[in-house]
Amino acid sequence: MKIAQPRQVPHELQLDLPAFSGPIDLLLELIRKHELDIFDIPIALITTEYLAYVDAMPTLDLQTGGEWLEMAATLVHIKSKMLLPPDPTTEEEPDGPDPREELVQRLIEYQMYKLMAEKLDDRPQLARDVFAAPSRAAQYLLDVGPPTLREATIEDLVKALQRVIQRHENKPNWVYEITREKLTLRHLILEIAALLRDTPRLPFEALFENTELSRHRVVTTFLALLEMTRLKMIKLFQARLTEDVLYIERSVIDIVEISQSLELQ
Amino acid sequence: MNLQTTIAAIEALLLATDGPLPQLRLADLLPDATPHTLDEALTHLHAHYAGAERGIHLVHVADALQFRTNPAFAPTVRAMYESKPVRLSRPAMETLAIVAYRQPVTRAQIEEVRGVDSSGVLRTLSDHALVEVIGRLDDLGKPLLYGTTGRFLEFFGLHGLTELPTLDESEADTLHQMKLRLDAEGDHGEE
Amino acid sequence: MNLQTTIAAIEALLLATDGPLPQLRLADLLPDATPHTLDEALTHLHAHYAGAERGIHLVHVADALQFRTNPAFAPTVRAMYESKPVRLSRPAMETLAIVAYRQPVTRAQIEEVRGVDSSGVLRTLSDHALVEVIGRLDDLGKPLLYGTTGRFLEFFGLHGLTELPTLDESEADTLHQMKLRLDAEGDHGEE
Repeated sequence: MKIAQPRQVPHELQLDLPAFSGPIDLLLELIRKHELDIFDIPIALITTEYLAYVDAMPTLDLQTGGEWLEMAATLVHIKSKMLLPPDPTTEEEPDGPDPREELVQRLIEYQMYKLMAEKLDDRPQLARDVFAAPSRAAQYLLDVGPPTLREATIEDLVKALQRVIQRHENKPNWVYEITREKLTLRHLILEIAALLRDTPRLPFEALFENTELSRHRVVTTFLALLEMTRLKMIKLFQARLTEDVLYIERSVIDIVEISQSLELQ
Repeated sequence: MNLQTTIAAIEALLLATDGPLPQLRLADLLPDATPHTLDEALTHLHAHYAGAERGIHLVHVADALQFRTNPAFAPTVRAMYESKPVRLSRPAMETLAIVAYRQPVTRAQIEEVRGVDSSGVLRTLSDHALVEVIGRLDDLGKPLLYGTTGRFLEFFGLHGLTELPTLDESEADTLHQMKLRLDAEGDHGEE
Repeated sequence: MNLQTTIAAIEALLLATDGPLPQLRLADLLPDATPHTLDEALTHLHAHYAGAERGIHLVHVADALQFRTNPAFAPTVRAMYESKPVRLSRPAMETLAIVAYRQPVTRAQIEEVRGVDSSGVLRTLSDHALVEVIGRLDDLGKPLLYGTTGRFLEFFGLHGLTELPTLDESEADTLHQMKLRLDAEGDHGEE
């Protein structure tokens, strides 16, 4: 099983930056290390050290380390502003706003939440420090049946699926090893098998209820039915009274299991 | 480890255990307690968690120990289970969605999609009779295949699985690709 | 229902419950106990399941009650589960703190404080049901607003958001001074 890496710090950087959760965190640490006054940060020193640190990162590109570079740019910008003599052509007063001010504000605010986070982390946490009795539901279910569920709609289910899908859309490393056509056939056989698991006999139309009807789907469904008939997994027949209804009947017990183990060439 | 601490430690273990806790395991988990202290602690606990005036009883199941509710309160406990509507958690809902749209599906396949261990949620879902084991995959280790139940249909007011809402094109496409990938892995064995 | 029986019944319910048991449910489930008896029973249980010499503690989380193991025995219980402690990563913890103390808060606001993209951590936190979308800001692009969940309270054993840890006096004082100074400098510039 794969555990997702926290995404905000790119994987490559994380190896080398275990201690810092971001550029602001690194700056705070540099300030602490040199016992600097946060209101009078020697910007040249900090910038040099920060850049050295960023430079030492094994792989840094704009994609993975954007924030680190952005902070570097900010520092360099502040440094250049402080080196420049006040521009006489502007209205700006000679003792205008300190270019470091915004940075200081961010550092202070971040520092505050960092402290809060530490305090929160000190509390006993469920499943880390304290444990509750595991669900004993199974013991009682025998007596009373499954617990009542609070109402959930089918939309909730779809939303849940959409969440999963959205997460997957960003996942780059998908492998396609098998042709689409072959899988579609297999997939449809499994779908039909799943339907037949609950209801041993289905009208043909049931296979298309609430699905997008496409030529490809219809054709593949027919192929699937033929394949399943050939393998004696299902029987096709028509009702005697209403002759226009085609029925599909399951002719094996473990239809899902059998379908799953199909080798389609 | 003194008697009082040993008693407390055993209490904690018995609360948190997932099933009857074998006495031998207890000794393993409390290496600092002497066999004598362990015996004394257990005697104390047996006397303490017993009788009509206690809601929790310490019972012996074969060579293992377990806290159980005092049978006298069974009706009250049953009432709690009967009436309390449980809300499915987000992870449970997501897992259920994967099972519904992708059945039959193995736990490994679910975990591949969700990226996290899903044994707990799957247990919850089968406790709620929303999913069940519907077979075994004919693959290495013969992993269990999960599918949805009749209660699932009932719960969501569906007449059949074909009534599951369809997704819009791009979603369906992503799902399809997920399936391709899972199927490909199913065919070639999972790591 | 007398006091002793009420105490025992609550014990049984708390052992069998599938999560924190809301106090209101307790009254429903024990209709024969007067409110006074219930109160007395709970006071007794709170005193009884507490302290270093007990392995089981009764805790109050978000208006509900739950038996939990005494934190002192965490290593022993973990050994039983053969599991490593589940730890929220530092970025997750920071993000969670920002959401908890500033809610409702948008992702952009969180990122402004943290200085890094926080979509991944936010997703992790909502996967763990610790934060959730609680609305949309009436602003350009209608960004989502995040807040903490009931599970968050449960996870940290908090009775309510008002119980969130606060900075101690010297910390708060230092930060306050820093802010004052910053404001002063912002107003008058530096010499």
